[in-house]
Amino acid sequence: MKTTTIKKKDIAGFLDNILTEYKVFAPVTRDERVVFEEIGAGSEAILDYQNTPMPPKGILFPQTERLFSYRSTKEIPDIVVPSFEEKQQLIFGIRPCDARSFTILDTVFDGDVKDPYYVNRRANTVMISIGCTKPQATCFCTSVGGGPFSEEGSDLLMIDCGDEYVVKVASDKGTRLLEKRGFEDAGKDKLAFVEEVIKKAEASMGPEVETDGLKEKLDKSFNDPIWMQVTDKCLGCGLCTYFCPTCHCFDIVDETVGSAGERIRIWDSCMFPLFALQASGLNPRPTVKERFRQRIMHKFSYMMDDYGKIGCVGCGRCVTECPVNLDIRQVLDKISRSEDIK
Amino acid sequence: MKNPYVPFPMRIENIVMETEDRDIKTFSLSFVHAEDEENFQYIPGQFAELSVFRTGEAPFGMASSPSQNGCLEFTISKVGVVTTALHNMEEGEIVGVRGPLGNGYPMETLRDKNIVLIGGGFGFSTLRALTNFMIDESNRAHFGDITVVYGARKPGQLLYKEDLENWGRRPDLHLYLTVDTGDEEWKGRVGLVPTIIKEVAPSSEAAYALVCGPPIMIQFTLPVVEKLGFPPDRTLLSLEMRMKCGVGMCGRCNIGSKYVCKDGPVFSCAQLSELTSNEY
Amino acid sequence: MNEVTKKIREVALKLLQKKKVDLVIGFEKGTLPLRATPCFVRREEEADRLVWNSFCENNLAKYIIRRPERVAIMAKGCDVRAAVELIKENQISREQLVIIGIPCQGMVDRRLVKAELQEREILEVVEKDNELILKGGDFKETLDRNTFLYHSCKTCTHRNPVIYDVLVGDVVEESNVDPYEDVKQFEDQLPEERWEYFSKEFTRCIRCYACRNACPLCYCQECFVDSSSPPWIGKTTNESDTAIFHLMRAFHLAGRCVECGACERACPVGVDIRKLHRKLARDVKERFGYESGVSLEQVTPLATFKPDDPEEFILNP
Amino acid sequence: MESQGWEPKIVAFLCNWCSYAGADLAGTSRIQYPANVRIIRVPCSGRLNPFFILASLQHGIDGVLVAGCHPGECHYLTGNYSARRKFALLKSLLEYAGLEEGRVQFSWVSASEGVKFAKIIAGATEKIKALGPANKLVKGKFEGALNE
Repeated sequence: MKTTTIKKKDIAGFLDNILTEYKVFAPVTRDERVVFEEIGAGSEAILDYQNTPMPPKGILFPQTERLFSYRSTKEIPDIVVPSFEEKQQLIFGIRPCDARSFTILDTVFDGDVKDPYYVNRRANTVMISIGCTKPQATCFCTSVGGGPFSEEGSDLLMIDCGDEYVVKVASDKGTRLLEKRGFEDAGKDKLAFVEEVIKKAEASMGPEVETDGLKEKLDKSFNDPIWMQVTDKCLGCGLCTYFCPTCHCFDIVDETVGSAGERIRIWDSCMFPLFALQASGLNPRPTVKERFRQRIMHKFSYMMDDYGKIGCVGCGRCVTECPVNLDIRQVLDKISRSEDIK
Repeated sequence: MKNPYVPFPMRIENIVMETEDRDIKTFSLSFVHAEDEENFQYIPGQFAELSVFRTGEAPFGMASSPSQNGCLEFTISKVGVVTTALHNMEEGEIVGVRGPLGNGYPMETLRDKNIVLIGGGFGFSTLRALTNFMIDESNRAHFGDITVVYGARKPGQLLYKEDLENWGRRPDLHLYLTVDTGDEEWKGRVGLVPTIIKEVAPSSEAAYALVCGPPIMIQFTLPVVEKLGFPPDRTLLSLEMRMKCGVGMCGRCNIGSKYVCKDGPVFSCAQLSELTSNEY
Repeated sequence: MNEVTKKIREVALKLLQKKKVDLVIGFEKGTLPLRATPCFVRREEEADRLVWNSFCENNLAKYIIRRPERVAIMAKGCDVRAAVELIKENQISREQLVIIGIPCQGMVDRRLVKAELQEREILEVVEKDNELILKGGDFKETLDRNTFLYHSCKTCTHRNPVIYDVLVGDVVEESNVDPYEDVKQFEDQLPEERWEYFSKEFTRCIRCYACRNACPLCYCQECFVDSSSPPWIGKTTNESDTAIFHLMRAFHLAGRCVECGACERACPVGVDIRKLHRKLARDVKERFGYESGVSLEQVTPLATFKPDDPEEFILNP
Repeated sequence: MESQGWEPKIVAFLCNWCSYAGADLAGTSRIQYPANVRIIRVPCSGRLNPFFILASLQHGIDGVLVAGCHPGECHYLTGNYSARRKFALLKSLLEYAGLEEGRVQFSWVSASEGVKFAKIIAGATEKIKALGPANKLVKGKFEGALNE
């Protein structure tokens, strides 16, 4: 199956049906904010939102995750690893940029060495994304290889066409999900109609960020004073990294209560002073300048070297949320266009 | 799927206080389960993450040679939270181990070559592992001349005194020990490592130089080594960085696009000069 | 261009021309509607980047901490109060600092405005007197700016800079609101209700430390939350650790917090941090007669004492 | 412990010069006071990092008592005066955040006040017993294996 349609009024019922088999995460409003949360009924999911302030990455890569627990009362601590046999889960209503972000996390966590916590959860997850008919001014997905209707990372992509969604099938998982529920192929007419919607949305995207030749420029910029200029106002908080759907750096800590302990993985941020600080006191990235540079270089140069991918999906969250409006698009543009960096 | 985060238990068999300032100890660990030993096939220069349960984990290079069976040795300087906890532990206690991690010294490349090992202070531990590996009966024939230059701040700060004595007696190993400041009993060389290398002037003919020590020593040693004719691709460094996962995921130990935990810790100067970053 | 912007540029240019300072820290136009962004002017020709509008929300005193060079800052009432505390705490000397004071009418809460427009995306904002004219793809809406000020601005009692070297703009009338009205109301709730309120607030915290890093008075070289020896608190989003982070940070700022609201503006998840800080500010005022950031002479309350300080809370069976 | 089942755990931070000596006097004078209290000696009430109090509550302590020399009698002259300002604010802040009044208490106990020390401990224990086990700020809601 390639395409099908679903009426907007049938979405709640569709989700209710899915809920019998899957744990479903969908955008809901909590304390006046839209967040991805597990829902109990299909009607809880909201469809007309722009994007959640927080990315859904925590569903597969939680901010705090127990790697294992142990008791140290016995001579040899008995290590208990949480079981991976989780229920199948489905993320509904994710934006294409966020769906795509998981393909970047895949390269990190599902490479030569596998991270079983992420990999197992990922294998059990189906993603239904909703294409962006109204991209925001802060979106720059098209500059980093994505697009408002990118199917990368999605199993199904829904496209808003008035009172119904045209659903593009993007994977076998997606096919199985639909066939099991008796959906039928919608034929070619719908596809032609969808092309129009897509074109219109893409045309409404703001100006592109210059990423052609950016990597080469970045590699040459390493010791350039431009990093001083662009980081003047950076506060050095971790907001941009925690709001980033592709940032994946983490720390591992032990937490204890009595004789029991847990080894916990938590999100960490390259923007924090202790991130690379060695026990000897040596810090290879001692100031905000080096740390900010690391963040940009990691996404736009090192990830290219290591995985052939840019580590950014252009969701614009860091742009919207930065407390001092330090706009990554502007930084990239400045470097791309700098004539001093040779 | 193997879980890369779960350590296996090892028992502390023996603890040797290495230095007079009592800040460096060598821990000898024995495997609790036979299968862990079978799975732990390592080469000199690799490292492992040691867990002190309830405190945390930290990476340490293996100071033992894979040719010694049945135990692993780690030389640990008391500098941080985990190392302090380790120093407070006693023989018989259990620690967790994850590894072996990292690339280790390129043993195939080093085969049949002359080897010059240059170590300073506490950074000597994996060079000691390599030395013991090379002089092992079954391996000695595979290496040419072995020259070891090792320095510490004071005589009392030299590690592995027993090994040093043994090596000194061997005709097939040139050992040069030096200290920054001597004392009444010290009869050996006095001087900084770079100076001593200049004096010793080991031949760079078919030779590799392996350098491991504090940043300041490395900084002044490299030009000397270069002058002696060692090209960048035959000068190897073992680097240190803050690490957590040890498998290239947690994102903190990179130098440019290379992860010290996964792609290193051993790099040639040629490799390092190609990296974008100089953050090490 | 408004008058204040024009004057600020003139002042900045003059300071740089006469080599009175090496750097002017101010605001420039942001990259998003409803935003201005901190701007660092080192060259004369860059003085024209400076602007003054209703979105100059950051506390620029953050950027003067331990600066080696001579620096001028564009300072609202709250920026000046922070600068006063920083001078007293020896984070910058008065001599190296030129304060370009700007009487402030309050800053517009970008989140409130966005919430008002719900999912309609604002693409452009024009300010006219007290009006905010918001334009989107298919709409134009006019709002009264004074309705959409930050809560910290609505409760501000020092809109005019308490000290300055140059004053730009006309002195504004100070509001005579009771700044602690909501704190008092909150105190009237039951302890359980108050606990529930804060627990819920802290649960949202993601520990990104934007609050701490935006705060002009949070300048410790190593913060207690970062310290690993001793590890004062856990680094996870565990409820207890997060609560202790906020309580301890508030306590560290007792008698120092200038109530500028920078923390709350920086917080991406809207934790009501100021409710803690302002409670302490009120206590400090009532118990020790101290108001932070208004005098260079008065000693910080927790660095001093009086033998007859009130001690009604001491158990004395 | 006793028949009622639950007994509160109380930590008392006592200044070395007065309050600890006061506790000592209560002991040597064989004055009875509840055994719920664990004493931690600090050089001066001014030494007390407010974090110690929060850490105690975090790790399952039901009540905290801090005692130092009477104002004007500090071994270091003014340590307790500075402490008094800190304590006033801390207590107020914690109660404002919803912690029960009485969970954290402060007092002055001199070296000669063994009886007063015993009375304070008895009073604090009674109060905390009435409040019940501490449930705010307590860490340890671990999942899985650790909940056993």
